[in-house]
Amino acid sequence: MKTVEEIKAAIEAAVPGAGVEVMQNPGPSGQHSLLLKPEHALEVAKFLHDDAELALDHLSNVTGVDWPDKEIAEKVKVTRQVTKSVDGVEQTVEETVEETRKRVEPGYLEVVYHLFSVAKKHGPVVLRQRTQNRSDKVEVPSLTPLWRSAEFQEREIFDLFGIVFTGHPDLRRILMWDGFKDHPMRKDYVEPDDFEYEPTAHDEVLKRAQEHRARAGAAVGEGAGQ
Amino acid sequence: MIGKADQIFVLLQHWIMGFFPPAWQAVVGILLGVVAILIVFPTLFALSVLLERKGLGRMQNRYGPNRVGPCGILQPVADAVKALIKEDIVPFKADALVHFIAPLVLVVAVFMGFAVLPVGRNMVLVDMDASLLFFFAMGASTELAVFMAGWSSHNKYSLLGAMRAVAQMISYEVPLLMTTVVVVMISGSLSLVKIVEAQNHFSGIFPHWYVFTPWGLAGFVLFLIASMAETNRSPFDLPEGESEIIAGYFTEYSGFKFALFFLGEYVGMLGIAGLGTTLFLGGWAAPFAFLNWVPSWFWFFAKIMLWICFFIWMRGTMPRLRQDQLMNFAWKFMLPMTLINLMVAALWRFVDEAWLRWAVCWIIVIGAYVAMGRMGMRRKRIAPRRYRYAE
Amino acid sequence: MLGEGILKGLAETAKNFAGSYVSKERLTTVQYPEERIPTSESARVFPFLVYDGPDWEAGLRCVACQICEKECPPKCIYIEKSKDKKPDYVGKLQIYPARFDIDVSVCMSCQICVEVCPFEAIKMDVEFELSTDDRFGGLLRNRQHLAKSNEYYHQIHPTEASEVDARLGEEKAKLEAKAKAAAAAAAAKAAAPAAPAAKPAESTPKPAEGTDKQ
Amino acid sequence: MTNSATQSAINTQVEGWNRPREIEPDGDNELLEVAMGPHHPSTHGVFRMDVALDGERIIRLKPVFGYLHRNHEKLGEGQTYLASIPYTDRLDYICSLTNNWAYALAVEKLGGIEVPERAEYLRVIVGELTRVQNHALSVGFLIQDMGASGTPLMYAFREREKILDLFEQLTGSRMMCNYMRFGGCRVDASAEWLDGVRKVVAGLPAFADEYEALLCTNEILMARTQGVGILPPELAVNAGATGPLLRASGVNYDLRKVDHYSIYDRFDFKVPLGDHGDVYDRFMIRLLELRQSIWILEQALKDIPGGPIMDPKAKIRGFRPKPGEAYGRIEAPKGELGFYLISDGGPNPYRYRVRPPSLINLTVLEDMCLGQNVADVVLILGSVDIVLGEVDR
Repeated sequence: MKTVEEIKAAIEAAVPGAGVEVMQNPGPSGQHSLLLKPEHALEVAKFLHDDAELALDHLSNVTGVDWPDKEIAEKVKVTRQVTKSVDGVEQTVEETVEETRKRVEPGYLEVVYHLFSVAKKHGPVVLRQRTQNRSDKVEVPSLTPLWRSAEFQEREIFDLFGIVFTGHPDLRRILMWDGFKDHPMRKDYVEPDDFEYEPTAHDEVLKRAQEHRARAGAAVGEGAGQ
Repeated sequence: MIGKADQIFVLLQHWIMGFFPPAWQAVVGILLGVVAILIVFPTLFALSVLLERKGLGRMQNRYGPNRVGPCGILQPVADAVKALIKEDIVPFKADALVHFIAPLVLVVAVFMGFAVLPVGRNMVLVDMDASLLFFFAMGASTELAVFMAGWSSHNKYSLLGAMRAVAQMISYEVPLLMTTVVVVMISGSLSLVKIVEAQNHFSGIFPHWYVFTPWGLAGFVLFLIASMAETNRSPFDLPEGESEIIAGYFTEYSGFKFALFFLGEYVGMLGIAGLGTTLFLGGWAAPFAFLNWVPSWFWFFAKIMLWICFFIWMRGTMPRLRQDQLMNFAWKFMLPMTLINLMVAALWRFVDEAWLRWAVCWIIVIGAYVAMGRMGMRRKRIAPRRYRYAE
Repeated sequence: MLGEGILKGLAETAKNFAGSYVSKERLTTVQYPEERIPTSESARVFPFLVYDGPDWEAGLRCVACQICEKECPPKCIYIEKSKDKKPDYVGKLQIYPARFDIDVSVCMSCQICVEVCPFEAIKMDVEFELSTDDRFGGLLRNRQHLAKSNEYYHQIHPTEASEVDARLGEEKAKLEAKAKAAAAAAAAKAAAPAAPAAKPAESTPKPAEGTDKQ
Repeated sequence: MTNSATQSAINTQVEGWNRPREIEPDGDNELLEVAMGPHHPSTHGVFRMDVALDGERIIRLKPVFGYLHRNHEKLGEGQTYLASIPYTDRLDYICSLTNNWAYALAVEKLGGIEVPERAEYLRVIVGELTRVQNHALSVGFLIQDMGASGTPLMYAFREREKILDLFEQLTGSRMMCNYMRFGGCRVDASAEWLDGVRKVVAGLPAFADEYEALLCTNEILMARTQGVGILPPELAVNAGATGPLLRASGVNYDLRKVDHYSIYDRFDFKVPLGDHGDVYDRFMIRLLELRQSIWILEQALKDIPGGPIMDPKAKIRGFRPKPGEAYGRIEAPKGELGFYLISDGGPNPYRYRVRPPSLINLTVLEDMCLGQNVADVVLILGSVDIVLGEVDR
């Protein structure tokens, strides 16, 4: 089994301009991954599938991961000129101040593929694809044409994360019903208040339940009024 | 005394008839017979349901029903009460009239068959010359009821079930009839009473039932299989195959109508068991000469129940066939076998040398069975397999 | 030959039919309400609170540390801490649960509360016949319902309970030794004038880790 | 080569199993559209197949999931690592112990935790017992779907009862065992318990014999299952089928042999393989695997060492692994069960993903069913061996 770097080299030899990046995994499992560029993803995947040495014919797992917009607060040392009166004399002094600056690192959605080889009995090779952002550019190429096992799993990711897989033969919701609007697995998903909470011992839940019931009661009242 | 026990029901009937003016006596006699049938066979139905549930339970290492009454013997009563007090649901889109009469047609048709079954010495409601024919005519009309039920329910599963049922029952009627033809050939009568009479004599202590002859045994086995298919019993219970099409043609029936279907099915089973007993197992004749003192009706019912027990045993063991296999089996195995059996019976009739006809007939029957079984299995490439292992 | 397998199968069912009358091995059914299998020692159904001594309210081991509440996967435990302290069974002043509710309609019997409890205060019961016709109230068990004596605990989980008792006894002995030492020290100090009275050792065993804010 | 060109090249290349999604009916027959499920007796739960029939032949089949969906993965992200373990029990509720195991394995990979030897042995013992009872049950349900009025199923339940009793004695619960922890197992097995296992294991071969006598050569069963629902090995691999489904197609891929996880290297066992890939092969492979599991159990029970059952360094409560990710998988009775965890250093997993074998094995359901009979569909579904708790999560 080749290391990730070797696989990267092999890919780059086979698919010129593939632009594969190695993503290091800092954890003890040591399962490093390869970040694919969407425009070359299918070619790279096809190479991995067909290459005699790798022969990654078993796509075990396809996962979506949501990385929301991150607000990063960092302390930056800023040097600026300040006019101060020192000893009664106005002077311009350079002063270094620490400032907290906030910047928003744009989030993205990620699809992770775990590939194994049934023929060679090795693996995993982890592939990643990223969308450009979390709202409008959420397309990545589907790998279902190469591995049928991605079919349901990509549908599931489409359903729960809202990633659109181009080239998927049958991209519909799979676990949620067709009329459902949101994508529940996203980190910013808010549960709709559409079910009745059972009054448990918890005050918080109890409060939500009471609120819900009050709302539901009001709705029923309105309905009755009409 | 022995004769009295044997004829007790006949004497009872005559005694009651004696209370009426002679012009009415015939009608009263018939009515009494009808009432007797309407009491006895539903009771046997209850008994066989109980037997089935307990027997299946034991085969599956369970107790079966044992809560209602001592050892659960009142379970059928509880079932009946439950069926009666259940809500009767008719699907909104169903053809209400047909939906309503289908179970009635079924029950009436299956009870009609008993009119010609001799349940004991001198105990037959209508002693018809062509009683065998009458029985089959009545049995065939159950298909109508089944199809009515499936069609009127307006349910896709019901429709599938009804289609399956009709196809299956019509297909298996052919071998069923053909197997009875051998009996008619040998006994020379279509009357069930005469057929029983023909079997009711003994060599030493052993009876002359038709099942003890080569053609009779083959006919018996074929009749058994065909009767299972005809009554939709496992392994031929496709029309109600609950794992495939929910409950087949009575998917949309509930409450008492469902109970009627249930009754119809079991009474039909009892009827066909009665016919088989009459044709091959000597009807009400005792199994041994020294047992002649036991009333004849006892033997008849004992044999029926034995037959039912066998049905239950089969049900506890067998998975279900598929529709195309069922049809193949009917037309490519059952029918040729019955035809061969006809030839064997003809041989039996016209060869006089006793040992020769025994030997020849056995050889033909067994040879045909083995050859056809082999051929069928090989054509479908059905065989046990061996498996390889990877280290 | 055609029919061979069927005959074999029929023989097998016949064997089982007969076997179910003679062998207990085959007929494993237990006629439940009349016949009961003794519950196994490690069986777990729903949690209960252990108390020592005769009075359940005074003897509750629980000190309302709320670890179980935090760790409970379906969040079926609700605890309110008391405002005051009261002496526990060894006479130490402790916070006690003013309210301790478990909603057994939510509880999934996973035993994680038992595992994380550092005070051996919550244990698994084997009582499973809790059916009620009141779906909400009837299955919400408060601390009075939940309190069961240590003897009861010994009855249902004898091995485990004696281990727990041994451990608690050890801890208690240690505490007492410590208290004694402290008392001795205090006495020594008391010999010197104006020494403060020996405080009762504040030695509730701390939970193993810091609490996780979720 | 541009992406779309690759796309079309790939499409033509794998058109073989990128399916005709529908087959042609005979003539211009009107099709009967039937929804099999969600409350159908043999969909093994709330599962629906939208079927178009020509007579009784399947023309089109669309599986519909989600009736039991409870967003298990989201629940896992809101829980600590410890609190997720009882939830994994509820995935495939027939084999909770292997679910525990797969999850524990993934967390161990994530946190770099070692498992003591005795704990590994205990895991193998309970894992193989789980496999035995799952295979017995799945075969029983398969025959039940074939219309056998419950007899084989009840025999399977009879044996399963003994195994569940063992689980109860060890873990306290019969089905929702919640037994394994990252770094070992929750409680130690007593010597009496191990004796109990030995006794039950000694009785299992007789059960397998009984099953074989009852079913394996039964003509009706052979006629129903042989040549039905054929899954070609190439398609099986490509569609990610795993477990007995894959091995019945003749592909030698058993994670116990491939991944060398736990201590399976120490046991001598073989992987039975089918040659036809039909329902009968799947049925027989399960029975043969059951026998292999018995053999593994016998070896494990002989060799089990003493010692601790938890890694002393493992922190169960308040476990915060370093940032990173791990994918751990085991050979669960239904196939490859994987857990994919991403940690951001917090007490809860950042991403918690289950790779459900049941769901992915269903990918090929459509291909196996097209052109078969209605009666075969329930059989093929039964032979895939799904549990809806895992399919819908």
